[in-house]
Amino acid sequence: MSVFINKDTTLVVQGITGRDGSFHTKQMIEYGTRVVAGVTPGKGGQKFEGTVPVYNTVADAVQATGANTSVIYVPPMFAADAIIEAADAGVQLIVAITEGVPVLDMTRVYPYVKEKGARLLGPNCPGLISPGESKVGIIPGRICAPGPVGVVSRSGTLTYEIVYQLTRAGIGQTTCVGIGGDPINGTNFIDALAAFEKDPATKVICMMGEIGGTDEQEAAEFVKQHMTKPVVGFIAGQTAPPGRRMGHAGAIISGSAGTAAEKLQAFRDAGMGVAKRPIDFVDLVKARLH
Amino acid sequence: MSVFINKDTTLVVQGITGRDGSFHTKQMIEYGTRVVAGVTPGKGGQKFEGTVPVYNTVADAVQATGANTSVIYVPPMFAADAIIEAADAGVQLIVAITEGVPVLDMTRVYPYVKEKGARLLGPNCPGLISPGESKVGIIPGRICAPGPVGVVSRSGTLTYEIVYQLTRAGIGQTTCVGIGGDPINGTNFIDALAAFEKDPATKVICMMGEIGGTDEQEAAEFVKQHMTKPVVGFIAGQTAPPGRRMGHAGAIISGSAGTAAEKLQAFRDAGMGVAKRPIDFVDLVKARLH
Amino acid sequence: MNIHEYQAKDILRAIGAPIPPGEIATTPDEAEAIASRIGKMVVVKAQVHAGGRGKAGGVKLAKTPAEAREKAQAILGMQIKGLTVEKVLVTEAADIASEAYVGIILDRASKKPVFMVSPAGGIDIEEVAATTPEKILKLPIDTRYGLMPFQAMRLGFFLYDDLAKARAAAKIMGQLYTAFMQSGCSLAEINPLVVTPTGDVIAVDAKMVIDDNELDRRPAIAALRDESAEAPSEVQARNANLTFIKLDGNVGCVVNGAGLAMATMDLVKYYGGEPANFLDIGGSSNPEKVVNALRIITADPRVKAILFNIFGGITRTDDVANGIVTATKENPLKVPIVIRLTGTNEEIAMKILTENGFSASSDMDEAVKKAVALATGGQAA
Amino acid sequence: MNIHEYQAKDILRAIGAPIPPGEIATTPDEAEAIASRIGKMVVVKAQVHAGGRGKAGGVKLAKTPAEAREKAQAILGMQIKGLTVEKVLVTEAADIASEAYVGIILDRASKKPVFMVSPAGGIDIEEVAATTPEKILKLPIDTRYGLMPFQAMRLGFFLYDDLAKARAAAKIMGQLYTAFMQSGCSLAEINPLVVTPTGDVIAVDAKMVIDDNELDRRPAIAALRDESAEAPSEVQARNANLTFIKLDGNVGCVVNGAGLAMATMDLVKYYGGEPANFLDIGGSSNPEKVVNALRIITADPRVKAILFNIFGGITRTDDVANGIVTATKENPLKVPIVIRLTGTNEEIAMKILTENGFSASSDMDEAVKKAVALATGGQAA
Repeated sequence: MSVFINKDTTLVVQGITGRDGSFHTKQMIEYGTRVVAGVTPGKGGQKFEGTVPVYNTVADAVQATGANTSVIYVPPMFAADAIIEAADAGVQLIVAITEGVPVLDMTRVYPYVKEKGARLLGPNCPGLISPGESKVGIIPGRICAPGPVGVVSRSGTLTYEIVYQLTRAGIGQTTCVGIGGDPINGTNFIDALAAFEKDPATKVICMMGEIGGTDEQEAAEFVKQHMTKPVVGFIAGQTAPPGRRMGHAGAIISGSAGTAAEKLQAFRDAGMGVAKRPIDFVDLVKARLH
Repeated sequence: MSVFINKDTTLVVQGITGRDGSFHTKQMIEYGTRVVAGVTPGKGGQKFEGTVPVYNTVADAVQATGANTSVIYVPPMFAADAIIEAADAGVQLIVAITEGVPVLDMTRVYPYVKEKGARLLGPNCPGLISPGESKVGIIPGRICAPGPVGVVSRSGTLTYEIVYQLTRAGIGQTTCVGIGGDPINGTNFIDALAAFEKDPATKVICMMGEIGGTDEQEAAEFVKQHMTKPVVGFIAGQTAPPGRRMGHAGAIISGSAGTAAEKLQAFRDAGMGVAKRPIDFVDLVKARLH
Repeated sequence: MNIHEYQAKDILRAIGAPIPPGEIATTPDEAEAIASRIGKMVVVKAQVHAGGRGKAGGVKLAKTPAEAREKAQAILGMQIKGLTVEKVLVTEAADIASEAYVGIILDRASKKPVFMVSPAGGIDIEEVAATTPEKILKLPIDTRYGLMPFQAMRLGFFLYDDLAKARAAAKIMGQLYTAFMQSGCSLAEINPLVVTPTGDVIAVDAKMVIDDNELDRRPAIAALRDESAEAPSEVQARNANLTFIKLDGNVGCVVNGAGLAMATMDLVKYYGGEPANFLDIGGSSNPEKVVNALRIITADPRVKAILFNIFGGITRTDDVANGIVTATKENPLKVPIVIRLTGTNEEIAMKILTENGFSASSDMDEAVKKAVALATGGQAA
Repeated sequence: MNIHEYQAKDILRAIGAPIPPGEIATTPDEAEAIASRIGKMVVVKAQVHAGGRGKAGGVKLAKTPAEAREKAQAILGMQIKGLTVEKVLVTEAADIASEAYVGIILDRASKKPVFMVSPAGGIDIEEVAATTPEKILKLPIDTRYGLMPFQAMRLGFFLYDDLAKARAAAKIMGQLYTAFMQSGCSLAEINPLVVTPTGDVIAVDAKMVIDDNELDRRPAIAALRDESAEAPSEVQARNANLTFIKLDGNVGCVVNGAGLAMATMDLVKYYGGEPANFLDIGGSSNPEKVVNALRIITADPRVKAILFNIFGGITRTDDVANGIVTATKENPLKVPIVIRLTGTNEEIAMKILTENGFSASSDMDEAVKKAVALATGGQAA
């Protein structure tokens, strides 16, 4: 079992013939993801790698193949349009990998996707993987293994690090979800936690947050109120100075809001396990799996 | 009993100090409507007719008085903003009397009101009246009487004519609803029919349509599928030539669509009574009240 | 409000849409001069608010400036569907490899502007819709978002497989949408959208209908109104804030409210008469409106009886009564009048009318029957 | 990206916002000339990307052009929060009857731009928010609709009871919103918004922060960047497509990914060290990026050890290894380096490093511990 994607996920890749799109499409196919279509305007009728049909529009792709999920590798200035195009075509899950999407674009995209009843993951996210079933995005498949742990994170490589350490310690995952670090994104911690809570195969959840904003505090409150399964949390950026943006648009401490200390306290108040270092996840998860 | 408005309706009048607004506010108060607030920017703090407090914004008015309904008498170029302001302030029913609202404005207003979960009646409508309980808009109170008939109409004075003839014949009304004749309006026949179907006091429904569009055909289909109560229908514009706009933006026959003959046939197919003349409503309703 | 082809093209050209050069002429001399300036084969096109100009002989090719003069001479002054041609557009003739249809209409059902495009262009789109609906793509536009790039491309690809042509068409879709929104249209069309033998995509004909409610806030668009292209009685009515439509019968109708006006016409027909017009004096009447209404109706020699049907709500029936008295004093009526009044200030109205020698009833059916009888040769009771 | 007060004012002025006249000076002579042109009392204001300019002595009144020269002389070249003042704005001094605050910030929680206005202006709005939150109105704006007239009026009435002033303020709200959207802002402020003794409403100070992601499609805004107002190492990093923030420690960190970079810094601290910087080489690495990263880090004399932590996903670890080899050949390192690599092409990377005399581990904790030990006086293992 898993959340958001599984063996039945049928994927359309927007920007399939681009540099990133083609590279990761190959990786996804290799991993076993059912990539049923690609979209590149003007290349409709061609086949990607001789197998995946390419269409001019997402509407054409969905109509022809029934794809239920889309992954987006288009340049940042076109990403908002691509997300809306996917939602408009009736895709249920839209995974936007693209980094650098203007935040104001997202103020229009978010309500559009919501009105259409679709789920957006990202933008500026590594995507997600349900080990052994499907991978949508760029998370390296070889660092994952099937198992009972749900992972949700705002970071990319930090997620890899922790998943890698879990896998090395023999702890597999139901699904690893990278929600992305942008200020406005489609899926937040609570959405993922709620999905893991419902997934019978998930026994423990690992959640990696960052400084900035209040998403982690709200997630902790959600854990306290609604989660029966144990959650272990981590916050990156304990040493970050206030007022400076640490790479992600979201990772900024303004005033007293969004500090690591505040977030960790919220985790403790919610009865969550707290990992001080990435490696601590291993023991904390092990203790909760029994 | 009644639909949409009743004794508990508390009303804010947008444009209360204008020519139409002040005239009809007096009429509504005289009829017994609970007019709790008015809005005119810059006149906040004043009292209309020494009794109704005036506010600068609808938000202020609703916060201070808890008004649950708004009626709009502002000039056409400001009507869209006024409707959105009312929806934004949390008003549940918005009655827009204003005639001449640009249709493109309504393409933005309609989804806004819908997202807020409010009901809009109009624009370009006479409003509604639940005889003996409340009147919101401009329907003359003296032509109505309480009773078992629900009335819904696209026209203003035609509604008065038919209600007047019903009342003269001793047939009273639960609620008379003027949905307005504009191409994009907030409440359609089906919305009103569904409300009358649910209202236990309504025994028979009178529905006055016009040429143009397909709303009457869809309403007839709804009657066929979902209504247990008898409905009597009328279509104005049987003598209107195709392709010319008969006053209302909506009352235009284009191609073969929207003719009176087509609509009357839909009524007959739905098992509805058909009034050939306004006066025919009297006998048709009487027959269905027994 | 309808605007002319050349006006719609000016609006689109200002937004950057590719439109062959052309100018307007009101005389054959001007047409010749324009054709000389263009220096290529031209088309001379009648500018009237009517469809089917081509079939009526209002659109002609001209190879030389002299020929342009000759064609303009033939077209100017010609009648098309009852309208006199006062202006012609002289425009470069396009070479045509293929023709498509692009239109936007404000749609009641979806409550949105809807793009309609079809690779079967140059002909009547309603016919395409009826016979080969699969050749039309209908795409509703959420005006909160506007026409989004992916939608424009989807429309473009529906017309052309080729990326460059699809992109060019998508750009024109954006320009047409901008024109539609900026001008407050209820309809905007490019028909045909043409691909030239060299692969350019250009707009060869354009049409726009403006929502009358938009005119107050768009003075530049309102100024495009060409009253010479409309029936004089309707111009007069509009200037008097009346809604008036000329019909063929002999019972002149003056009513308040469009629905009641139509119902009154229907009742005239029901009782064996024929309405001479649709006339709505609107909600907030004043005596002056009634005077104007009577002036317009009595100008029609076919009118044999006049029927007033007024249900006073906002409309004060005493205003209407005063209007009738004033108008008939100025211009005594040559045909009988039947007055039905009820509602606001009904007693005052009745008194005014009685004192001035008019009778009035409060029953609609009775009044209509009487008016029909009078028009068909009976006598006033 | 931060822009200067004068640049923000230029943007607002172009939209029509009422802003007192002013010009920029880089020398005392220019300041005197501008003050002469203005011909009234002026304010000389340091243009640096730092708050608290007034407290730091960077804002001064001048009654005469000579005095303006004198104040400019004092302010130009002054250091404010580590930044040298290169420019001053010389602007007409406004008479102030009252001060209000108007701002728009892009808000994570509501996923919308949020207007914040307060009649308690001229001071730190965060303090107002903390102590008297009832004096702030927060109004989220749905960008699909834009700032609607009723919202602008509501904001205006929150500041002023008087209709004329509320209308004037509402107009300025609209202008600020337009500037915010057109410039791709994440923040735009007018503080203070001033009512003059004659009742005019004017913008006396303005601030805008641009979303870096907007710059690619807004070249005119991107051109407003003033590199002289930023730390040189950060300018250098940005030009190399690296995200770099200078800190106070001695362990230089080179990491891929912002989250992992922060976690690495945290781990340095956990093991008793202090990170010298945040540095994210980003997703799609190439050797050149690594060369630039090492150049920036080694320029800091406080750095005593360098720590690479690379988790190869999109990033190819062999690219990173090649970058290390190239960079250290060009500029041999004066401090020890600890390399942690894992993921994509790990084996190739390890081979490259070993062949060039470097060692590397694949364990993060081990690498961090070693780097901390080296920085605090230990030896490379």
